[in-house]
Amino acid sequence: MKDFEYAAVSTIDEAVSLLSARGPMATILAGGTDILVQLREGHRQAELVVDVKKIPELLEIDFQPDRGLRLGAAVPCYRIYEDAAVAAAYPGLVDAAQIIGGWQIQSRASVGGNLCNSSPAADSIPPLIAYDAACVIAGPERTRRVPVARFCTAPGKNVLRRGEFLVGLEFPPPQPRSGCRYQRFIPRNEMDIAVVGVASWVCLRPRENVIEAARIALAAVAPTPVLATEASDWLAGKPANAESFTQAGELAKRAARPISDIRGPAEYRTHLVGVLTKRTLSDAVQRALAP
Amino acid sequence: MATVFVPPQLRDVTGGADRIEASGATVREVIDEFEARFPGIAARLLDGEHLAAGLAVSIDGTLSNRGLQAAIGKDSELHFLPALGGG
Amino acid sequence: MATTPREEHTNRPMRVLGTRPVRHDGADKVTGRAIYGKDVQMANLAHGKILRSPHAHARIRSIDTSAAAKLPGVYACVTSADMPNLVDKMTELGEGTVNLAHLGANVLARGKVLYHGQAVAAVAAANADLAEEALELIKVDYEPLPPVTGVLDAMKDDAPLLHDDVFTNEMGKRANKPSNVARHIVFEQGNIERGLREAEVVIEREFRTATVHQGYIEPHVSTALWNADGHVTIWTATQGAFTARQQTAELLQIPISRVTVVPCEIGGGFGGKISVYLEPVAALLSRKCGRPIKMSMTRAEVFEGTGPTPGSFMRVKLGAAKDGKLTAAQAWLAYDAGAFPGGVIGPGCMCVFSCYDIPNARVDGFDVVLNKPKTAAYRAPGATHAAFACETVVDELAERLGIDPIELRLRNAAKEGTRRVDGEKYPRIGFVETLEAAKASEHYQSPLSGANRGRGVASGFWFNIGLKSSAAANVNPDGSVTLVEGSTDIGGTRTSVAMQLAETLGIAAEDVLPQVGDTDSVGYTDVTGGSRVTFATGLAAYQVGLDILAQLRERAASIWSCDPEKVTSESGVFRANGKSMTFKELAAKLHHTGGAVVGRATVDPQGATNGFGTHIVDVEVDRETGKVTILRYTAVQDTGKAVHPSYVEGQMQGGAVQGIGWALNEEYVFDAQGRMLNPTFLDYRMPTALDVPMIDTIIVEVPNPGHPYGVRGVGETPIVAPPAAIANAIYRAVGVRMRELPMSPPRVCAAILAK
Amino acid sequence: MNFIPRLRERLYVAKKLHVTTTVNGEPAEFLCEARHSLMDALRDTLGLTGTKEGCNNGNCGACTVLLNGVPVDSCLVLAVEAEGAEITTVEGIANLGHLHPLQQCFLEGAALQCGICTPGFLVAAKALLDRCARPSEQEIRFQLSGNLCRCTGYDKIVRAVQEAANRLQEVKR
Repeated sequence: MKDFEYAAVSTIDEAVSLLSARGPMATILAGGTDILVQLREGHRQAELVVDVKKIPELLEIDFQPDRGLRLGAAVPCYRIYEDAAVAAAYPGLVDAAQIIGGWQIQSRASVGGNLCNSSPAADSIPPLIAYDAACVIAGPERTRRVPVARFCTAPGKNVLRRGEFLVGLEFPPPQPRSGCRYQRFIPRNEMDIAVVGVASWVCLRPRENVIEAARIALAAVAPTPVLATEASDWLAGKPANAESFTQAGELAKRAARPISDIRGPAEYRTHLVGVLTKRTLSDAVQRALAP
Repeated sequence: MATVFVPPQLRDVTGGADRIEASGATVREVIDEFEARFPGIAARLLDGEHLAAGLAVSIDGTLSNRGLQAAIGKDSELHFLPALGGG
Repeated sequence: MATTPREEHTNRPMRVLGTRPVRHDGADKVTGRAIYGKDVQMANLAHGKILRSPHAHARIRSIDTSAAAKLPGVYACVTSADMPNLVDKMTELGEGTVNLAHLGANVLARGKVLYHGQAVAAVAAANADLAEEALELIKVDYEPLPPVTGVLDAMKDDAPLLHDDVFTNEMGKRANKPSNVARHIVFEQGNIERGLREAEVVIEREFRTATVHQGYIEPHVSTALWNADGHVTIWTATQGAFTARQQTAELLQIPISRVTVVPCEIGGGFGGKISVYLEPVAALLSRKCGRPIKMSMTRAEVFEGTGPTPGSFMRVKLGAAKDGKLTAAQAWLAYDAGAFPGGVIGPGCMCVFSCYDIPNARVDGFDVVLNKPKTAAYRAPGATHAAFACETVVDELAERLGIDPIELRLRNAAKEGTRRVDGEKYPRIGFVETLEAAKASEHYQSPLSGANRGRGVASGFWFNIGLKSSAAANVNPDGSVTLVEGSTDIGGTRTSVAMQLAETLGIAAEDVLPQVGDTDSVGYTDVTGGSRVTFATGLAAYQVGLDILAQLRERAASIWSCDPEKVTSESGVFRANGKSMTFKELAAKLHHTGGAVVGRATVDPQGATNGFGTHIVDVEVDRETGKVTILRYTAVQDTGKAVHPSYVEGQMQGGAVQGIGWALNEEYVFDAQGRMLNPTFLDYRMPTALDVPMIDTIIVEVPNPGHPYGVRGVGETPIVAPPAAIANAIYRAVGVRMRELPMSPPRVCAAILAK
Repeated sequence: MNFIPRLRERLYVAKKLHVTTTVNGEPAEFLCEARHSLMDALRDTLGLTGTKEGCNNGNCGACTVLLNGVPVDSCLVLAVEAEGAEITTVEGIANLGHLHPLQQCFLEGAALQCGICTPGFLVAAKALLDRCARPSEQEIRFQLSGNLCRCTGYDKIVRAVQEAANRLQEVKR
């Protein structure tokens, strides 16, 4: 690995000014589980590594039932699932946080880092999209907010500009009779990259077994994680039953534009979108109905 | 007499015979004895002073580690087999 | 030293064998104190790194290391030009004859590169980071050539040719033009045409298996010091210190007396740490710069630059009469050898039908070179492929004939006196016993319910190789015995060897203090492999014990002033004329009766036998995704006398899980240019703890008549049956026959959808 | 003969960073380059070679250590990040020469063969038992899935962790 400079900053402003000054040759270090591998294997070059884990805002978990969740970008995965209130309110997020790598990885890796790595196969991005979470981005000019669904632009690429970095994620407050589920398909049972990942969020009508609104997000089937808009919209007003879930799965497949690679052939991935959409919708409805 | 099993691919030299009796007391002696009867067979089994690469000799069901020096009993069975390694 | 079966040993109750003492090296290994290859440190140490080929097949026009050599902190650069040119030199390496030119080119390429990741040059520098930087400064001018990575593709007449000095060898008959087919093997028994005519049912199927890796967790690592006196010492991770010494000495053309190999603790091998890779290179670098050089591979280098096991194409045809008796068997096996000839097709051919008594059979086998890393042994090398093919067809026969699959195997099982297709006759073996134990097992007897679930059975066979082992031991005044043996300890063999000495001497396992010697401190000992250590080095320990007992009886006789012939020794007590002394009491008197007692032995046993196992597996298949979950697993094996049952179980469990990995997910994925796309533990998917259930074991102990305690080798057989057992279970779960490994989710899913 | 290489070496020396940390309860200091991992520093600088390298990219768990009580792959932590942290390695699991029940159970239960993955398993299993006194078989398998073992098939490792959990409970009672 080529040597680099290391700076541990303690304020957002410090980070912004370093990043502005060094541009593309500076990189953020949160959990480091992606970035260190990429630097070591030469997939990424950096002259300066900016450790943001000493910035208080980046390590914050602030959940209020009426205002939602504010999740610092560097909060490691294990703190999410060990937080009982957050785990109860956002189980779809926990689904992802507890399967990103093994335990050792979850001790370091953050959802924010997973998002900024912008892999099409990132496990945490589909639930973020399904929950309609927004990115809080600090930069030289102002702090801006971008919906997660619009954050990634291509494999490994996102909307962050020179000097900008992700401070945190904002989740809307949980709605009554709503539920979310993330599942991925991998050949092993752990320690794998998603062949396909699907997060389904549903909100049911009061006292009716009918879907009021749904958001289905897919990973590993396009250059970025995507919202399956057609399937999501179609579900509104449909009964929450197996037939609807299967049909939604068929529609979700249309949002998939997968490639064939070492993790799976394209047609298999499309097939899995249908399977996982059906399964996650069913689980999400169960969660919506759970007391 | 010991019995030597002739591998199918060597039977072109032995006139089709698949088992041949031999009186040699070592593998070396047996091969010399065969060479007299079936000229050319030694060249097929040997690389200079060794058994050919990848070849081993089995006597009475056990692969011998002693190559051409291996002793052969009166009623022994002798096979020429691929050499084995192990994991 | 011939060994005859000794009834008095096999029949008397054993006090040490069969117990489960804590291994002697245990405390070091759970506290982090054990020194593995990478833990070696010494003054003035420099670090070496290897430049590897970016092409799967190319001619090397030139290598220019001058810019690298000029980088401050770089001490030395080497290429194959620094090694002796060993044209067509063959050498005997204990496990067989090796072409030194090929071995040398696999260590540092000469003239051509034949696989992506092949070593081309090396540098030594002040630290590993700097060595890596220096590699970037080496200029290699390649002329790329078309690669071939499929075994059938490589056999075609118009395939790119790897070597102009490899000609198809058919039992000593050499073809007249070069070929990628290095060898064609034929075995024949009875009359195959007649056998097929007699069959009621004939089934013929084709099978494919992917290249897989041994997957040991410790990457290769070696440290070499070429001293000012010309002596080379190498600290290394190897399965055989003596073979590492010999390979290094032959490749560098120096006398073995100038090379000492110190085997470090070794983090797994499974056959992959027998061939040398780093040792000669580290030695050359050290010679050039006068410092000790440490070299270690990255995980990607391990995958790309060391020997995996072959990929294969196989065709198997079986014929059986109505009662299930096999009448004919035919196999056509093509295994790749990787870039250089000498793969594992031989044992593959010998193993394909080795479980059964078949009157008419023919096997054709092909050793094929192609542009992949040179293959190495991997646990029962060649047998797992063949068993996957044969045992799947056996299962299909059982189904077609309406016979229970274990029953069908029992009707055809090889026994003492059965001739294998290669002509060899079995001694006393325990295959039938494993089948009977499997059939009677609670697992097999209990019903399996639930949708998409199925139970599969398969059997597996592997040889035990004997080979040579040495050991020596000192009796200490406190009654303990220090044992030095030559087998590097991959999985607890210090203890299984020490236990045999303890049993022989009649003392506790804990009173034997075993250590593995380096090549200067113990007699010649072959590799740790071929399921041989507990058998052969154990036999050496037994002989050491006999030697010590004989000497101790003389000492006792001198104390009691009687004839040594009159002294008996049993269970650690010496007796004569009504007097007795324990081993400990006698040991305390050694200094006053003539000094130390040192026992020694070297063995070259002929009594190695064969290992048979039968595995039962229950799976559940997710019909929608094709993913297979292992619900329950039982491994049954004839282990001979189980010396340390916990470690015998451990071998069976570990082998079964490696087999599960091979069956379900492990594979090298190559692109069209012959580059491996998945050289990481992330994408080369070995089983995690979450992917397997507990592995139940049933140990069947049919004593080996060729060992005084009835010991057989255990380690390799357990990997042979799993892929076939799982394929058979998948069929019974969802009705699809999988004939290609791995049976990964996309493949199983496609098969289900195609049905 | 050595003069010129030495000179070159001195020219090459990279800028080093000073790190103050706590390892196995003892204060420790070391110098490192920014690119060096915690695994490098523990093994090469502090001589704690019990922490093993299997893959150097976070996929095998052989280098697991506790960083402020949570298990991490030390190959994916920069050495400089250890500043002010508390680190536990396999060398710190035994107490004053007495093996931890996990170590004892690994030995008695033959839960290791080659032993290269053992330090990582012990550290991860200790973190598990520190949090969860009675993990189920499934929980053990899940939490240890970041640690690869190629020898044992995991059976005896899982059983050893279960047995250690039992013994730790008995001690508490």
